[in-house]
Amino acid sequence: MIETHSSSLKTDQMFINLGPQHPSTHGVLRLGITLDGEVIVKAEPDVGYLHRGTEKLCEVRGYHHCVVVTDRWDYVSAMTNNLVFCLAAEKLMGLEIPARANYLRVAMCELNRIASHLLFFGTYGIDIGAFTPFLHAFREREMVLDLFEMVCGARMTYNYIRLGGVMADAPPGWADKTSEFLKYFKTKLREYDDLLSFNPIFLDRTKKVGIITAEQALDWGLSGPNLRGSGVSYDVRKTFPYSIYDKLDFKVCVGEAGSCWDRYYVRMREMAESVKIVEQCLAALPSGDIMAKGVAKIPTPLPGEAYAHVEGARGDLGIYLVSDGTSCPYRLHVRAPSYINLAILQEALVGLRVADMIAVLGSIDIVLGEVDR
Amino acid sequence: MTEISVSGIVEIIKKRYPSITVAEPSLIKGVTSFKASSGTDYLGVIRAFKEDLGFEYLDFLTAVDWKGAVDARGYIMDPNPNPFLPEGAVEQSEVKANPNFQYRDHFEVVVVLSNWKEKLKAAVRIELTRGNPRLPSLYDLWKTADWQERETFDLLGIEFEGHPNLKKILTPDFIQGHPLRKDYVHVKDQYD
Amino acid sequence: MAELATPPPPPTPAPAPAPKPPANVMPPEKAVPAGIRKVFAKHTEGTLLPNRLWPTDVWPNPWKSASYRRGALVLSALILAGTGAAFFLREIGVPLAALRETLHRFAEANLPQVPSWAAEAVWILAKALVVLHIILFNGLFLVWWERKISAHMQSRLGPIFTGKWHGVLQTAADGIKLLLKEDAAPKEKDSWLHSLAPALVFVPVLICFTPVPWGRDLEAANLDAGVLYIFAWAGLSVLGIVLAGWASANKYSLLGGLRSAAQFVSYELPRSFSLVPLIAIAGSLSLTKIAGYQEGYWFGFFPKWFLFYPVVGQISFVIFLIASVAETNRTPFDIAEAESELVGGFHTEYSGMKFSIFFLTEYAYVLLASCLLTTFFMGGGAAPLPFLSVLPSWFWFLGKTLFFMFCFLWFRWTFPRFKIDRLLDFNWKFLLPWSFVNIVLALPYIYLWKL
Amino acid sequence: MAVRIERVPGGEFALTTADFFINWARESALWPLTFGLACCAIEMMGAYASRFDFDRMGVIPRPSPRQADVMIIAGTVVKKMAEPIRLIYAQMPEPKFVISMGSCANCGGPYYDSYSVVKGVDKIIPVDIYIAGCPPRPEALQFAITKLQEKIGRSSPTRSALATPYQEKGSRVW
Repeated sequence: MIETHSSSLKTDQMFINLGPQHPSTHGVLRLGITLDGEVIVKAEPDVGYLHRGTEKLCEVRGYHHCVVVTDRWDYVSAMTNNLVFCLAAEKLMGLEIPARANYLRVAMCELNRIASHLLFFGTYGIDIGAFTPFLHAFREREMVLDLFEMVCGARMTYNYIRLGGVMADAPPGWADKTSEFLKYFKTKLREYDDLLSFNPIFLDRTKKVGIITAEQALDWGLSGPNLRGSGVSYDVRKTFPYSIYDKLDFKVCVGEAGSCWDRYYVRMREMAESVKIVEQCLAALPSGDIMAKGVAKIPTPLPGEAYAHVEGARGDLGIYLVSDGTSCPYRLHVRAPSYINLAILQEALVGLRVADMIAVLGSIDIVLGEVDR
Repeated sequence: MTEISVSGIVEIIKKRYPSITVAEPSLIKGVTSFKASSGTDYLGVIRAFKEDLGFEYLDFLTAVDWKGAVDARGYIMDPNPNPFLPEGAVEQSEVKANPNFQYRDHFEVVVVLSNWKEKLKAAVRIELTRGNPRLPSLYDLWKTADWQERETFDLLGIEFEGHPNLKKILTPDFIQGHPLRKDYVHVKDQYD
Repeated sequence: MAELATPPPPPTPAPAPAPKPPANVMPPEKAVPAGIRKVFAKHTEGTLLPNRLWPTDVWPNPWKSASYRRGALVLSALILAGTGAAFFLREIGVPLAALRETLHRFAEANLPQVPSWAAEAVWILAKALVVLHIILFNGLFLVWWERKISAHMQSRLGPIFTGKWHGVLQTAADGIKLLLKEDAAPKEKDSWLHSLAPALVFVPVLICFTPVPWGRDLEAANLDAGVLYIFAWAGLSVLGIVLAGWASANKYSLLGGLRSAAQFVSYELPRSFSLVPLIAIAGSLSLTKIAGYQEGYWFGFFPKWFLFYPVVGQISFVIFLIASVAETNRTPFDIAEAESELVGGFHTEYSGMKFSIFFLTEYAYVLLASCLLTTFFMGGGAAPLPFLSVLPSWFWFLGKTLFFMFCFLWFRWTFPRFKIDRLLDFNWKFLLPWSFVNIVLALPYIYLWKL
Repeated sequence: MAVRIERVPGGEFALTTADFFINWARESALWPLTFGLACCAIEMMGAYASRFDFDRMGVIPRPSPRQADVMIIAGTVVKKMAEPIRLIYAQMPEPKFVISMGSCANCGGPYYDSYSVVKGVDKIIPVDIYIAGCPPRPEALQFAITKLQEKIGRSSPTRSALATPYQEKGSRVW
């Protein structure tokens, strides 16, 4: 790294330290960037500013307690985190989940995906310099959070999906309120397109910028909307269906060029798909139990290993769970999509300008809680 | 390769790498596990998976420390403080070893690969001695191995030979040791 | 149990049965006690969540809400009151001229020992003070207005508590607070330049207001080369911004300063060239004369504003507007202080009063740009229709200026931000060529119209 | 200075009036730093957004610490982040206030036994207001802002030595 001082007048590379406190790093990411003029020569993401050691903490917490910890990885879409841990633990314990619980789980996860993508939409607008979409997005996001509040009383860290089912049944009126929201939200999606997606300045800043080819994306192990934005049609919900996704009808949204705009627009279309999925879940919501019979208060599964992965809002979120027959997981590894997606910045940022860097960083859509765990 | 099934893969791998054993029953539920015995085998079999069998996606790479129950000194406080526990009640979770479980003095590196076309997953595992855990890096096969191996190095202390930039990534510089090892003991620093 | 409540179906098979509730039959909502229902009566109409106001419930017809109607009433009352006051005050340029005469006569008669220029000096000082206060109060008002407008565009309220009525005193509170803040700056700063920069930014904008005609006979000075004077001084501000970036010893500030230098220097050109047709047609560089030239009406009702000169006027207007937005450093051209990239740009390392001077300058430039737009393209104080000339010229000038200021705020909260290279491209490859073309297009006007 | 003014007839009144206006300005224009750490940061963003709209109270986030009055520690403070937080706090001009938002920032929260988490941000910087919750709702943050305003209202900037209501007695000073 080459440091220049303002006193010397050589043309030289300049090292810029972006973060950990910076308005557009979406948390506490630090990027060490070497600039030549305004062109990036080298980018080095430095993570770990939110490393809480949760994988180690899970080794001394019971299985029910671990669900609490999972909420705080990807805190923007905590439902999927709950789900993936429960899926892995249920695989270990061999639990059968009642149908109603499964439908509720999927509906919650998809609603959470909407909330998460809305947050992305808002913050990406801020990154590009448009402040208003952020507030429009949060207006709708608050409504989703209201729906969550109705079922589990929490706005962000839900702890709703539990081993063997869900914590509580949907309260009276929840289904109506949800369908009312979905109807309203579909009109809002068009409004977002008018407001930001097809704004000429926005297109100018994001189309043809930060292109990640399909080969690059696979090489760097990208997943989720980032991978689909590059034109690879891989969605865990379709390829390795879990829960009830094989019974639902939805499309996998795929981008074309792998530019920032493609990644952005994949997310926008995914929100429409999520709306469809929630509608189907609500229409087919069976009655019955919400909790499997015989879930122990202190679960002690037999020794074994399990790997479960789901399509989180940020990509292929997986949990590798090892049990040695005690009441705590012996080893828990999170395949954190944000962490793996973030690594590509080393390659994707080189040759771009400072303003483009923010566009690319925003379009990767990381959550630092998941990156650092 | 037109059609691949689980049994087909097992046959191919067995033919090409006789030293590789297939874990029976499968260690990870639903994922066929192949156990390699040496670093070259490990690299070779993963290369075969990627280049010949169409497993073009590295799901994750991690490691497990099979030493035994976790050392409570690795935590800053008693991990299980429960002052409200009534007399005679059982703790919700307690840190103790399972006497029936066979612990061993090894690390095990686990790599899970995916083949999306055939919707298959395979795991390659290799046991490493505790004294000097070294393994060839997968960076040449997948660049995503870069950060995953760095994480494994940081948290478990397994060294990957041929990795371009193997240094700490998540923990701060002043934290000594590798926290996810079962015998990790925390040294108090200025913030505790 | 909704099914139980409905009457049994008629014996004849109905073609379209009523939509069945979803399969999950749930117990009906518990009746809310009457007292609570009363409290939340406003919010519960048609909603299931008793204590939440959903946007779906609010937006369909805001006129149903009493507070909305009251707000509209207050707003129209305010506008009416302003109009009435203007009607009774008439042209204030005339009494002001009389006041100046009185001052001179008073000095001549009563104070023979003071030199003759002293009275004029006092008068000039008074004018300078008035202009300074216009800028200061403009800052106070515009920041508050911007916050309110942006808030209402984003379905929120904006400042509401400070100063009781819609947060009118919000900016005053901000100002007092900033005045009393510690002046924190990096250790490595170039302290002389660091302090000089805000002054260098602020003084030019103050000077720029000299030739602005606020109404008939209502300018601080009627300069013959007013247009050149304004552009010359406005160009000096960029020096302060570059210095601020340089002296802060911060790389973000430096980048912000350099970006803004590039932006200012390039947008000066189309901004000036877009005015060439106007100057040629009006035949003067004086702002008063330019405004005066646009008075009068075609066919007796259509205002002779430069904006309405076919083709040329509109091209000039668009170029000048865009360049003005760029000059004021606001979105979509706020790359110099791009929050998401450069934290605060050139003012990242400024705190307290120094920072607020930068802030004030930005809003003063908005006012200046609006004044210039009004003068050049909307006929200054000319009334839009002949019979409206009963209202004084300063009223119309103020109204048009407010309209343009609103446009500036509107742009800011609607558009994303340009990229620096695209911004310069846009200037050199689009705006500048078109401003040249526009000069050629104006030739017929100059030769035919003036005959 | 303040003592001398107090001796003048009416000086008390003048000082109190000045106190009132200064406190009023400081209360009504609390500009927090755009600085989020973890989950609480999302709730903090929600607090600035439409439904809760902190702009009503004159709270608008500023990206640069030089222009901020309040630092909201929204999230887990880990050891790697401790030094940057200290630096940012030092960069803020007086008078400055700190709101510790959420259990993690108060005491470590769910990570009370983690090797990598600072158990409470008050170990590294002085804190004015603590909010409980994991994460606290925006309403709780709003309550904290009101409490902070009350705290500022109690201070007497013209009489204190530094002319800033620095920290109450009992806060940890490092």
